[in-house]
Amino acid sequence: MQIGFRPKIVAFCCNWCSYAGADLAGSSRLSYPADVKIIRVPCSCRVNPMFILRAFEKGADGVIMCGCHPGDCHYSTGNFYARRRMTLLFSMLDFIGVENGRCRVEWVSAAEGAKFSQTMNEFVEKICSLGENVRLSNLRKTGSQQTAFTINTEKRETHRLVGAVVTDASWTGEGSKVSEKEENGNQMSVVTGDPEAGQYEPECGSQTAKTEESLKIRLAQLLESGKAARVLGWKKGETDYDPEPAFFENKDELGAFVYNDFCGANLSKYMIEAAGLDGVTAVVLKPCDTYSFNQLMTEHRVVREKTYIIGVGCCGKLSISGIRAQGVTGIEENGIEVTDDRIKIKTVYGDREIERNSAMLERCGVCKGKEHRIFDELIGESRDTTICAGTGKACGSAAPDSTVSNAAAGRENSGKDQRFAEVERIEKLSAKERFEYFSNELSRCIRCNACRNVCPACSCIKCVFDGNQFDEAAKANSEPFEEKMFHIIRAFHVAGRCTDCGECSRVCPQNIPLHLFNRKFIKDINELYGEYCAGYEAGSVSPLTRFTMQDAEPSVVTERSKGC
Amino acid sequence: MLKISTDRINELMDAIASKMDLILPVENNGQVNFGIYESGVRVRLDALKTVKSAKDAFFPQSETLYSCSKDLKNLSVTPAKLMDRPFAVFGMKGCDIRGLEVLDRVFLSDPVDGFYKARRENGIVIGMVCNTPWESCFCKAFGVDCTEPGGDATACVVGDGLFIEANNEKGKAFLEMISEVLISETLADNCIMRDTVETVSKDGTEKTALEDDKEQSVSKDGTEKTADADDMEKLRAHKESIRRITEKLPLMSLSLKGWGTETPKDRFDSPLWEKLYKPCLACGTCTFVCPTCQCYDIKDHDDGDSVRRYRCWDSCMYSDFTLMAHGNPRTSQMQRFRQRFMHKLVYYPQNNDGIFSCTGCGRCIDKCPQSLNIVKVIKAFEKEGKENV
Amino acid sequence: MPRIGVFVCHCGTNIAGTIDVAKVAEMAAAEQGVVFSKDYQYMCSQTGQTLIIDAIKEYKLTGIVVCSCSPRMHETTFRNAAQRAGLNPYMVEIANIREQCSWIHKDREEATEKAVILMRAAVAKVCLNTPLTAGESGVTKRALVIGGGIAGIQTALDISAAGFKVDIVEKTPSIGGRMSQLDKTFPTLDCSACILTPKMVEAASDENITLYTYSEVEKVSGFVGNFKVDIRKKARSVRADKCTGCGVCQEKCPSKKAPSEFNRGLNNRSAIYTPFAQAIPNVPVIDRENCIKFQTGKCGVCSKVCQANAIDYEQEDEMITVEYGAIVVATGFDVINLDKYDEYAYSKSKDVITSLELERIMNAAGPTGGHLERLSDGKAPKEIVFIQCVGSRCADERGKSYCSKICCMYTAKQAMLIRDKYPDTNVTVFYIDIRTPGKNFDEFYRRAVEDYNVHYIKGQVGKVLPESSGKLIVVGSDIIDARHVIIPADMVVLAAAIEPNKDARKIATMLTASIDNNNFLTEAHAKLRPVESPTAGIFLSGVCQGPRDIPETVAMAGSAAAKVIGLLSKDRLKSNPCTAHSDELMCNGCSTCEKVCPYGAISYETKIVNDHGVKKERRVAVVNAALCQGCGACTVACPSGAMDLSGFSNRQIIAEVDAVCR
Amino acid sequence: MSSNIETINIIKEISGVNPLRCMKCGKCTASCMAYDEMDIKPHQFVSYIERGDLESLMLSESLYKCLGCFACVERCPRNVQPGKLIDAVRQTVIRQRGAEGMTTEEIRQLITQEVPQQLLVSAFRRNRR
Repeated sequence: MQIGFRPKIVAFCCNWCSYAGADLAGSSRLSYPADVKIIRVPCSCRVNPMFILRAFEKGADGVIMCGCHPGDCHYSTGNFYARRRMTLLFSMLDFIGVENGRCRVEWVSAAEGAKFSQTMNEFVEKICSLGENVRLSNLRKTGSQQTAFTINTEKRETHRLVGAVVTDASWTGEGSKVSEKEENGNQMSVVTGDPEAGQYEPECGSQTAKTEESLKIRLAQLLESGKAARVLGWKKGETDYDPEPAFFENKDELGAFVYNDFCGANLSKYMIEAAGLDGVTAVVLKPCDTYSFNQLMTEHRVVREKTYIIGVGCCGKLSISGIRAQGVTGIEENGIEVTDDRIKIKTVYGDREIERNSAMLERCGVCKGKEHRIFDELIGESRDTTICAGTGKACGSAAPDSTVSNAAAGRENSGKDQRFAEVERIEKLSAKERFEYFSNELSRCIRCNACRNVCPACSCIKCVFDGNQFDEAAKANSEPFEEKMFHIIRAFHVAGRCTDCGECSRVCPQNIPLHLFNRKFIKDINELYGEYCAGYEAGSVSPLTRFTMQDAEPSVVTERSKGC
Repeated sequence: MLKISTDRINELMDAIASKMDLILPVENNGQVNFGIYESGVRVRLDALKTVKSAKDAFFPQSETLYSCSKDLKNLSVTPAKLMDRPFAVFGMKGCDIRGLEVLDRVFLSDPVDGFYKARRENGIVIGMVCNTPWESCFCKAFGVDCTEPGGDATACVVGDGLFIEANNEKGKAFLEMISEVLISETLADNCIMRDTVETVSKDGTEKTALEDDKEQSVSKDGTEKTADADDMEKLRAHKESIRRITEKLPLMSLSLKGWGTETPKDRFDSPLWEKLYKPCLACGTCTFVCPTCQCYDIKDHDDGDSVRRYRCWDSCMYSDFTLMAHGNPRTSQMQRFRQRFMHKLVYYPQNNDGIFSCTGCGRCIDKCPQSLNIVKVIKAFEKEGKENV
Repeated sequence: MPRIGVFVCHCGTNIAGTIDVAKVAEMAAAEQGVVFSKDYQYMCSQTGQTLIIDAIKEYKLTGIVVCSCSPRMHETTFRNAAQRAGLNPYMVEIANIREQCSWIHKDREEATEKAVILMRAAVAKVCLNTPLTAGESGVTKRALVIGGGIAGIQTALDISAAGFKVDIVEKTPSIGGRMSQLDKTFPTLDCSACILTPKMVEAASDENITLYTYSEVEKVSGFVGNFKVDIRKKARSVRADKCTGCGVCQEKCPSKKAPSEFNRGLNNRSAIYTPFAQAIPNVPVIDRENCIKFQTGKCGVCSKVCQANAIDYEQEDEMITVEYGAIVVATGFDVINLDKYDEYAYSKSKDVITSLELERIMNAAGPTGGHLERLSDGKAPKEIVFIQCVGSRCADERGKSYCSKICCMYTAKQAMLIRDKYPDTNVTVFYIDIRTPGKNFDEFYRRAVEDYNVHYIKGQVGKVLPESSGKLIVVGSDIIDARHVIIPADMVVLAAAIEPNKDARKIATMLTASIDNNNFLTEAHAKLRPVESPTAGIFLSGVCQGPRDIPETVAMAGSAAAKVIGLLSKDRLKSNPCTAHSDELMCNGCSTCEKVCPYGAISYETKIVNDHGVKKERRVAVVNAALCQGCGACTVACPSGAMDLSGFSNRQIIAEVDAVCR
Repeated sequence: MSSNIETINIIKEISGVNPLRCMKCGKCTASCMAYDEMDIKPHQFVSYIERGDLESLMLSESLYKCLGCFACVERCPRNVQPGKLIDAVRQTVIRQRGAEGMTTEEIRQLITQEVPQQLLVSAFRRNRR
């Protein structure tokens, strides 16, 4: 505890019980340190996580929220919602490296003056022992602190170069030497496995081609018969790997329709716009896209009657950045040929062949299952694409390998449980390491809004970051408060609604593992409030808009982290 | 011409960094961006394309213009300090350097942008020859020769040697400065110093090499060693092989017929835009990775004790890009989408005697979430042109 | 540009004692937007308020900040002052520098620094305040009284006297409550039934009062002026309209083994019963657990003997929903459970009884017909020992920490009555302190000591040992004479502690009224608003709020009735203006907010929205300001930030957080 | 007198008794088995300690009459635990007398059949500290 350290502590007190408790502590002269400043709110449910993030970002060392005892709330249910929100928020703050003694929830009734003053004394003592808070404002170095160009004029000294300069000696011919592939835990959470992975069911490469054919015929019929006014699918791009979502209004336009292994885009979000057009829109949805459609239906953003859903089989989607990460460039026109477990690529620097799994999207490695949650008809088969983190082998078919190196992925069953392997790995790090990890990742962000605009759960007509309800309608990568917390606030907004479709990580130009935030919330919700998968069926109520009397107290976060 | 063996590059970087700030491609968790050279940094000179261009070095994403603070009643305004010290940007490829030239026409023409000008003057640009152009590159279509990037000096890695040759006075001064540091550190024995002054002409045509036949080579023991002929030959052959590769890349042969100064008047109202814009998410990735996008927004931020006015990149794709008092003239995403490509391919060339505002770096092709890009727009109009005529 | 006035109150020395108020005023002057700042001894005084009014007029202030005591105390005072000066009352913010600053910090410099920060936060918030006008909501001119004891009856009578309709909901088959079980009442010693029954009849015959006996409140929704209450009228199995109250069915009923709750289980009652003779309504109730007809289906004697054939076995519980403007809680009290007090052998010997059981024994309608006799062998007791504070003033979890207030008086009363009726009986009372405050109370106790020679021993009983002979050996101590007191008593009466009705917590949760750990309902303010609950529209009458005797209960009932009348006499009620509102430009219509609204105040409609010239049809949320109570749950659930709360808007709270963290 | 205050504070500390909690109800004395033999009653111990009158307590017979059955501790409504106070005063007396207390062998000889079980238990309990 640094001597002379005066913590800044913000206390949110609900107007009916805890504020009255604070007044009672006052009138009974029960003192507590002057570092605590109380902000009055109508109810504990009025405390928006953004206020707490703001307090931390503006330099608070500790934030405590007091409310009425569950069951005594003046508005009868306010504190139940607050309890769930705060538990999830504290868990997220702990996840990004804010020591978890720093925030606390305490239920204080109007008659408990003594308890109020005692709680405050304890809390200030705890914060003093924790010392100064790690400034959330540098969670994401933005604007002038941008690592890229802080030409700090003050200190100038030479730095020994630590990282080796990687140069590719051989320039011509068979392409550049690959810099060693470290496990970067996001785009490609898979270490390139050994080629002789176990055998799979039928040849999938040709599978997708067959599916494309039958899709084209069926869609043409739909347009011909007038059953659908338009069809939403993918259009062939310049190369094999850049199909773009597109609307097709008539048969010959369908000529450019394509369904290949690179159709990763989730088309559900376009259905919001399609709901406004007249006539039925036929849409081609992969299994994971149907979860998003269900969620949008729950929120009245799409119109089921004006949609005809074709559930298309999926064998796991690939991405060009996965291929590029392995040093494969200069790909010739239709130089990519995808087979079941290999990808053969003809490039100007010679032909390359890589493991199919190594170019597969991270989300497909932990696929939630190939079952379409909502559809009018199904076309094409799917194939289990779950990959066990660490072994790199497909879990579904490969025999469980006893020598699994990655202890975190100990459970060798389907990919579903692997989903949280990465989150668990990070949870095991120390608070400082976690903060550094996220500070490093998020500082690369160029605030291009791609993650927000692609996310089917982030479908607000006018996003809170574009309006000025909160503070600064800032735009690009700049100073104000919510810019720094952009990713965490966005994760909170979609908590309980995010279907983990993985689009945010797919589109991020800087390859930041944004899905980690959403998965952390999903993992917490599952552990604390019971298994819940947004979009599993339409009309399901998000865990953040319901409660039970026996919900866990927010202090569960502190106990839980003491364990590991 | 300075030649240094590739495993000595660390010392070279240290030499530059000892004198001035050095910005070069560094890797952070698999992503290569231009970053400050400091300890613990992984330098990746081999990476062809960084995610964001080096535009950031001269026109940062967010920059304080001035800040004003008030103690009790009197108000004080302190403008932000202009860049006053030299800094080096190492490893900019041909497309990025052409991007700087595009920006120069915007920021250095009257009224001159003081911040940008200070950075440009103090910044020393060391271009680098592309060794492995990607299939998404199409710089050749805009007359950019990736083997002759230009800049104050040009570096090229051939085999195990790194050749740096100065292109102008600034480049020469830079090389001399390096060689002094290298000699003082009695470093490279086979470090050859060669005086060649090349000028890079504006329209990107073949450079004229004014070669001074006096070759000096600086050897470890202080005596100068002549740059042997086969090094030069190896360099030339390497550049020739790169040019042959660019011929084979699919997009390099993109034709710009019907764009720039000879764009037909009705292109603005062409119905094709309606089809092209549909998948666009209005996210702004393309504008932020583009080396030539130059729009910015000015905002104020209350730091508590003082208010800072800063400018930050803005994206024409954002819904409130042209939000004005009465509202937003561009209400639909189609208008915004059209504006982006018309500005790159029509408006800018018409105002800047034909120079396109796109340099063909291909970053927007790589990074667009829904795979939309300028090449598809050009080809779509090209196809439509063929059908109608 | 906001023009803010800051007023720093000394509150005598309460604030000025620990905080340098002049410095706070001076720092306030330097704040952005503050054009006037002043400190004064008593801001809440008349002169203080005129100071505010003059400053508003003179400096044309657009908002004021008063750094003083808690807003829960004087927020309305300063708002009214602002209104009198023509400023919108909601442009006033209070910085609580007394309860939450000067009173809890010792170090002057530290407290001043905190006061400045709290002032800054209030100034930051008031700059963003928007003028609000309180909305209005109708008032249902009907009151509900929960509990039919003397408190409930008196409240109902006083309310109906003002011409308003009142409903009394009583759980037991008859009104009358605890008082109906008493024999005599202090200090006048008049018979409890004689003063209570006329009130019960008056209540029953009053056309404004409706009695729902043998009924319970199931659900309460709505808010002040517009409560909607579901009442369950439990099935009596007797047709009230037909029954003449002749009582034949009670005599003839073969099942007589049910313990009579009214007589505290001292004797039994029939399955079809009225609690006591003067029960109002005098309609019996069939207790289905003990009725042979309901248990085995054979009997049916009561329907045979009933000339008015009022018995109806098929009668079912009936649910009714009634709208009320105000609700009074009058749930009364009960004696605590004495099982844990084994030192007094209450559960071992029948002759160790509580005072309430003694009341029943002394009562003519009681189990012993008014004769004072031992329950074990029926003999007249010659030696009676009273033990005070059993379970009261006790810090461990067996009893209650508070003093039950009425035991000293009723023990003196019972002792006097026994000594008067049976002069040869010896009465001893072990006490800690005799607490008989107020008019004629101490004189009453002195009469018991001096005229009726009741032995008062200042000391406590350690143990009561029931002997085989039937005697109860009471072992106590007299700490005045330091004497070991051993009394072979015939009967021991325990003055047991009282606690609120068992259902008090359930009802408080239903009404969202706050309640303390002893299950007494918490009043809005201990000194200034003792009969109202902090929840608007809920009033407290009788022991449900704290131990008190009959005179105080009747007085409190009158006061609660006055408050209710004050409320019901208004046609329109000012409703809380700090309600939520949705910005239709940003609302996605995703109905997340509707799921978290406890009052169901949010509905959705599809309307044409003009967004800067672009007209589109969209589904948007609409908040019914009358129903909304301003809790703010919806504002946080709303992802797009469209929903905001006036008075505590997102920007205001963010401004406060910034000011506090600066 | 000053040494008195220290000893009293030590006694309060050993016994863990806060005499201020006593509401003078006398229940401890009422429950005391050895009431008649005691010259100073348990409730008086509490008020004597509070007044600081240690001498009369040290000389009182009650110290040795107290059985240590802790009935007073059990019955006290304010959780004052007077029994522990008596123990503490007795400890103070023993400590001042130096170490001429009985050795374990002498005690073993004294234990005969008639010695009440309760006395042994309370003796051992008291010397637990």
